[in-house]
Amino acid sequence: MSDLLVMRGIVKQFPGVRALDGVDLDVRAGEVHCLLGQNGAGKSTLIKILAGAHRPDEGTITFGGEEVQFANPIAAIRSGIATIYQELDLVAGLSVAENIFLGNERSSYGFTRRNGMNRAAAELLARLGHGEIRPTIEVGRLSAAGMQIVSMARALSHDVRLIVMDEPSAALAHDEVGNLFRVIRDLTQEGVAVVYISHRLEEIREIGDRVTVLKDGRTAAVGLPARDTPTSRVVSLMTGRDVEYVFPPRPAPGAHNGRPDVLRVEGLTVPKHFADVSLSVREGEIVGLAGLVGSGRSEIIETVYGARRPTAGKVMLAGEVVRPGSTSRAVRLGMGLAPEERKAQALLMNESVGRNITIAGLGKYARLGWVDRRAERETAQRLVKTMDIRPPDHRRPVRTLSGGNQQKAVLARWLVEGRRLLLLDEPTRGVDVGARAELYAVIRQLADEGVGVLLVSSEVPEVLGLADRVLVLREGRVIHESDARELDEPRVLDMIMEGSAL
Amino acid sequence: MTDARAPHDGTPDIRTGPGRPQDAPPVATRRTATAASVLGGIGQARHLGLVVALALLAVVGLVTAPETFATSSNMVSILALASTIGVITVGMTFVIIGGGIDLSVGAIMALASVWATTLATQEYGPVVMAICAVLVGTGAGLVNGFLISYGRMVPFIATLAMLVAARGLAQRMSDRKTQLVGQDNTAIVDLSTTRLLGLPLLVYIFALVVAVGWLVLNRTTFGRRTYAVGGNPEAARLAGINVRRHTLILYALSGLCCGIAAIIIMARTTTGSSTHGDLYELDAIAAVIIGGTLLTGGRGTIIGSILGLLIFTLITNLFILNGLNTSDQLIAKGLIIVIAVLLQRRSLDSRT
Amino acid sequence: MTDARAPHDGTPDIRTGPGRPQDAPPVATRRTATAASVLGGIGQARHLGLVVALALLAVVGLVTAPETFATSSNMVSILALASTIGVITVGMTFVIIGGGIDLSVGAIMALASVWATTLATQEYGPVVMAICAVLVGTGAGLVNGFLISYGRMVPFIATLAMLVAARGLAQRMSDRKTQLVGQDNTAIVDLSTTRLLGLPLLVYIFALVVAVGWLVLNRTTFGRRTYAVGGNPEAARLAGINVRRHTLILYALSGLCCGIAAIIIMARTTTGSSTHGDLYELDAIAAVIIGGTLLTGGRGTIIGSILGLLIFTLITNLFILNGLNTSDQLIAKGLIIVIAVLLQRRSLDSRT
Amino acid sequence: TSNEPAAAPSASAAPAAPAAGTDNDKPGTTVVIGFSAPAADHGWIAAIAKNAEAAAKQYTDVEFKPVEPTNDINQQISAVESLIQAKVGALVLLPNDGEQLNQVARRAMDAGIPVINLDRVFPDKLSYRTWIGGDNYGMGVAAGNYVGAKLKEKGTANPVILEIQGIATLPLTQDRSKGFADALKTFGFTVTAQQDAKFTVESGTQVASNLLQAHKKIDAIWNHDDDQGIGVLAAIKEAGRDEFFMVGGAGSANAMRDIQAGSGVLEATVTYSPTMASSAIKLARLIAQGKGMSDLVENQVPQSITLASETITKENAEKYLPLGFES
Ligand SMILES: Nc1ncnc2c1ncn2[C@@H]1O[C@H](COP(=O)(O)OP(=O)(O)OP(=O)(O)O)[C@@H](O)[C@H]1O
Ligand SMILES: Nc1ncnc2c1ncn2[C@@H]1O[C@H](COP(=O)(O)OP(=O)(O)OP(=O)(O)O)[C@@H](O)[C@H]1O
Ligand SMILES: [Mg+2]
Ligand SMILES: [Mg+2]
Repeated sequence: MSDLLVMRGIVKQFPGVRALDGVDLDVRAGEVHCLLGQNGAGKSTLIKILAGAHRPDEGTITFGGEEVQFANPIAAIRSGIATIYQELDLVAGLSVAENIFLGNERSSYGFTRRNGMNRAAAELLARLGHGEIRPTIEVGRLSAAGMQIVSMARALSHDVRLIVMDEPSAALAHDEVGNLFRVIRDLTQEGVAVVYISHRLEEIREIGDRVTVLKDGRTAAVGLPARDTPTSRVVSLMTGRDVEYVFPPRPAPGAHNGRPDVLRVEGLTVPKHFADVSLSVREGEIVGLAGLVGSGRSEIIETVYGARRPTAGKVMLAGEVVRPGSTSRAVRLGMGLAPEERKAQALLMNESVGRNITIAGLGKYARLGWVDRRAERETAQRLVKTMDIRPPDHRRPVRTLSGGNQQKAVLARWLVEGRRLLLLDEPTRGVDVGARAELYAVIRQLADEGVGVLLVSSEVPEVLGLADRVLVLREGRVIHESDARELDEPRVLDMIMEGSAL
Repeated sequence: MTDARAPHDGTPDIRTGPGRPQDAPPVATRRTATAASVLGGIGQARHLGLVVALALLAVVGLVTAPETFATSSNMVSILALASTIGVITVGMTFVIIGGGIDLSVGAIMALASVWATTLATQEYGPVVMAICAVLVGTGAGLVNGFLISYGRMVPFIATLAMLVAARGLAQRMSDRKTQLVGQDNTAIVDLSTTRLLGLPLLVYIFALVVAVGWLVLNRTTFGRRTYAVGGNPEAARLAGINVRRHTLILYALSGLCCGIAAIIIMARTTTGSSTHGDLYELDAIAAVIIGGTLLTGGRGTIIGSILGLLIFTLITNLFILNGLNTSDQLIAKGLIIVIAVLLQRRSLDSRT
Repeated sequence: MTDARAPHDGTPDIRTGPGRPQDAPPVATRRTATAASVLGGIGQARHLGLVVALALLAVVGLVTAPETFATSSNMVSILALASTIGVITVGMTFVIIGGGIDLSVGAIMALASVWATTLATQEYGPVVMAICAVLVGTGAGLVNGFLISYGRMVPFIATLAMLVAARGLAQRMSDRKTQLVGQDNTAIVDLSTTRLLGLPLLVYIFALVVAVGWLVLNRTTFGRRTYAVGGNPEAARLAGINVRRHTLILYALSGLCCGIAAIIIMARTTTGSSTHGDLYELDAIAAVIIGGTLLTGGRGTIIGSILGLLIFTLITNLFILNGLNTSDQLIAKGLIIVIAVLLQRRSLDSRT
Repeated sequence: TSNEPAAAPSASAAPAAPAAGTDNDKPGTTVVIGFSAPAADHGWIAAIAKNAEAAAKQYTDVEFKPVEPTNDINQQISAVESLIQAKVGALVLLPNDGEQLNQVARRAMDAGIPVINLDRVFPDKLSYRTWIGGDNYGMGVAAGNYVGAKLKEKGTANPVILEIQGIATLPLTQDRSKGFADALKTFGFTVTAQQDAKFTVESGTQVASNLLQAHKKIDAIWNHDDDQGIGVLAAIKEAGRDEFFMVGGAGSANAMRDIQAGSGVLEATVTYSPTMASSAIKLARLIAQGKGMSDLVENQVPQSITLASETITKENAEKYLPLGFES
């Protein structure tokens, strides 16, 4: 079988960074080709070149047997390559159908054929298993998962031979991922090739056919069989060392008994999101919240943080009642929140990595409002190193960082002294395997220093492996609470989905 | 700059970002207003606040000036007054939804009116005068568009430069005189004096521009893409839209509207003058924004802009009917704007 | 609305989104530029275009008006002219970096000048007059801030309402008359007539405001948070910044600057009047934006704004010295703005 | 050059330039005359600027140095400062606001530069050498007298009299209104409604069309300014109203032609002639050269000259037409 896509010697130089340095990629028709690599390895850059969004400095692309040069995205789309980008690229003010067909509208004499488009959009969405999303609804009103599905529908709306997906599962929960895989299988059946990027290796094993590994802008391995290559080998190809997907050791069960509560939440309710949630986090303890997308985990921690107002219930930090409604008070009391959507909720895109890190604790480097810039700079430098942010330069604009490295900058923000409680919402979203292990170690170390951690993650193994205690949520209510060691993944999934384990 | 940037400390919803209404339910949603928004009708909920504000003003009119306010001639007069800025507002709505701003509208209108009323142009009769106005407007708009899309200038600065230069050019051409529409070209003035079904012709021009603008914005690919270009230019580019060309056309469109407005102002004042349209840019932008269009682009409606404009026009009308002096007019106008906006906010909030 | 929204079809950088100038200079150079920006020196690269434009204008001045341009008294006159809007521009820079806009600056200045020159106020002497001006300005700014941060009004509309209302109030208070600074209060006027080292005192006030503004913006937590609030208000809020209170303070600050500007204008004109500061808002915003501040917030410098303002002032001065007629002045001004901006773009581009 | 005989006034020169011919017009020492006025965004002020320039051009011994006209007082101050620095021989100043520019004018006088104050007067007599200007109060009186007499004649009781002002915040507007009201009072009438229209055609149209709605029956309108009057007349025509008569102000050629034709509601206008600018330049030259006005006995130019406001009606329009400015 001849290759559908052949990329050879692709070089892309960004000012100051050689993002790609001679990358090769071969993709066959009808296969799921996985692209792996650490954060900043150049995966997104490579597929943007393929999509015509970037122009390569060197290298050739052969698609369907012909050498091609995509001057712009439309050229790539016309040749049959559709792309789902890592950062969502939808227009909030347009309807679902309009987004799906943006740039490719069905029209007669310039007038859009809205009925035709809505019908076609409904079909596409149904094919993706989301017939409940109405094509006429404004995209801005959808959740992140909904938007991801619209992005997918958009890729499918073209007559394509190759679909590129850049971390499509990052915003999806377990059941959604299953759905996604079903669609991918359907596509490959029809002979469409899929390039799939993800940091979740178990997904690769489940859906992938072959794997290409990138490291520091070079191809580290080509065409490895996805199912048979041992994880350790993939990881060492990616990182250049042997990192195991391990969690740091945690204290013995009951080690936290008797330590004072950092956080006590009683009967907290936000209508339509969650009701009557009570929980506590002790000093030095990591408490995990498991649940489906939409089970209200994010809302809970945001409410604890004071970013939302509850209609009932109270939040106590170290015995003191926290008055709701002010995030600045929460920060002063020693809380920290790493929110779910880094771009919308956390990052100051215009600013440097360093300033992004220090913004929350600015008061720490200031006297009477006067910033001590040396202290600030030193902290930034230290945290960039601790979190292994690459490139390790705190003056770099945060927007030039790869997705995973941006995520690390968000977490670094709260690694300053004086935190008593950290609220982490999907802290490893988009972070590569190697970095994850380090991140887990950092979180555990914070806990060992006495910080309480409330952790939300859609990856059940992560919750089970990192947390001391786990709360399972369904439809806004806590349905189970136990020591993490007493649970395993199937059981948690069972509870999440059915509630039968109760 | 906009609603989206209005801080919302302590509001219950953490996720409310630009364009995200509070408490959007996961994946699917239950908002019914959305479907309506696609229809874009006057009666829809998003314009409720504006309609209420208009109604309140009308009530005030009925109470304070019972004999004069509700007369048909007063209504006609309000519409005729609104029609100049109205036409400009349509173009401005496009530009602002497309993520830009046009400060030069008043100046372009003045230039077009002056050019169309030069003796040389007037020789060719009213049709050529009208065409001239439209061409001058469109041409100036194209220059704006080029500077912004291909010269990559900030719209605020590029159109400010155009404002200054167009007024200067208008003054040069007219030698700072007010140029009367000649005896042979009264067809232009007839637009204002001739009535059809009780309405001056220029009101029909206004209505036509609004209707066409609405159709283009809501029913054509060009219109829909304007939202994309303004709301997320990067996404628009990745979707294969030629963002630069689109932007260019948006400014040309705004210029075209200024040209049409120039015809109307010539009809109403029987003159072309470099002083026409002073500060129209502020009025038009204010109308657009009060009508719910985001200054950051990507969202907005023509109906909203027109309602916003009618509120402004009605306020002035009421003041004069009641013989308020200018100072009091200004104070009252400031208060009314605040109240109208707070009203609209309230009506939006209570839709939850 | 801004650079960021200018379309960039075909530019190679996919990550350019709102708030990112698409000519984002390459990382390496940017690094040094960033370091320099911390220094905020006039000579730094990001302001190079502005400095070049200023230098070119100076050369034009030297060539066209050799005897008059380079005199120290002409320089003093330029600085004195710049100081009124200059002070306002400092406040405006804060507001715009913080993601807002303030259209009411000129009107607030007028109101403050009128309030400070009422007979009742004048009885208490010059110090009370100055305090009165500052308090009125700050108060009006607070009202703006409240409407925007707690009333969640769009800044454009809230400050437009303030513009209208403050002018109305100023007219009422002054009965539309020009109010002279009384014989007993010439201390105010002395700010303009007394010189220290050859410069009128009001130039020192201007310099002081700029210096303090620069320090606050670059060296204090308040300034740093202003960038965060403007760049991503939601992220700022989640990082523990009280975005509402911060926004409130920003507008109060702008109002405060208007109050100080009122003192300067009283000194220069020896009067308080409701007509003072007409259209200052446009001049101030234009200066800020030409100085490189994004209208969408989150980016900008005080030095840039002041350089932008000096360019405008210098243009006017050159015109005066050369006795151009108005129309030509306007045309030339439009062209110069375009050229200055394109120059600046070029200087940014070529820094690669 | 300067020793050539004075050029005869060209045909295109200011309409008001009276025939040269006195000794005073013989070239003397060269005088640089600085000139500053508000922005020429209005027919009357444009005529002022043009008349000044035209008058200056008549003299080979005058170097005319106008500065950027502006409506911003702050800029006008700087402009005048630059003229003082340039050490001009005389300054002709039409301030945006006499009170606000007073200080700078005073500085010019202190620096030995004679200031010829045009129209809007400085409050401080030490700030100018000579004032020449129109009579705003008198203009209001003239309009009031015409309106009053006409209505008396018709026997209208409780007439509806409207007044459309120019820029409301200018002292000259307030003077005009006061004169108008005072004159009407002598007939036992008052102004029914008053609005201001910014001196532009367009706002003239807007204000008038609203006023016409507010008053279903009108007896007389006084519009302060013939330039904005074009707009007012357009609005009247649009509304199809003609039950009243209108009096204009300033005396534009256009208005005079309308009056002459007698076809519309405009029956009269009261003058406020921009020819004063031509005279101001002449006075500036004389003062700088130390000459007097040769028709007067005095050796020096008088301290103040007030133009009379004349009433132009159908009968005398012919005579005034050459003095009317093209708006
Ligand atoms: N526009 C840009 N300007 C400068 N540097 C860039 C730009 N875009 C990407 N880079 C750099 O190129 C390198 C590759 O980034 P890329 O986004 O391709 O990584 P990735 O493999 O997708 O990582 P992740 O898994 O974190 O998404 C990174 O070092 C990044 O900082
Ligand atoms: N106001 C909102 N507007 C848009 N989307 C929202 C809003 N609130 C929640 N969502 C989206 O709805 C989904 C479910 O939200 P919620 O926070 O309740 O679930 P969760 O259990 O935290 O799930 P996850 O862990 O995936 O965030 C998320 O994908 C979130 O992005
Ligand atoms: Mg990536
Ligand atoms: Mg969540």
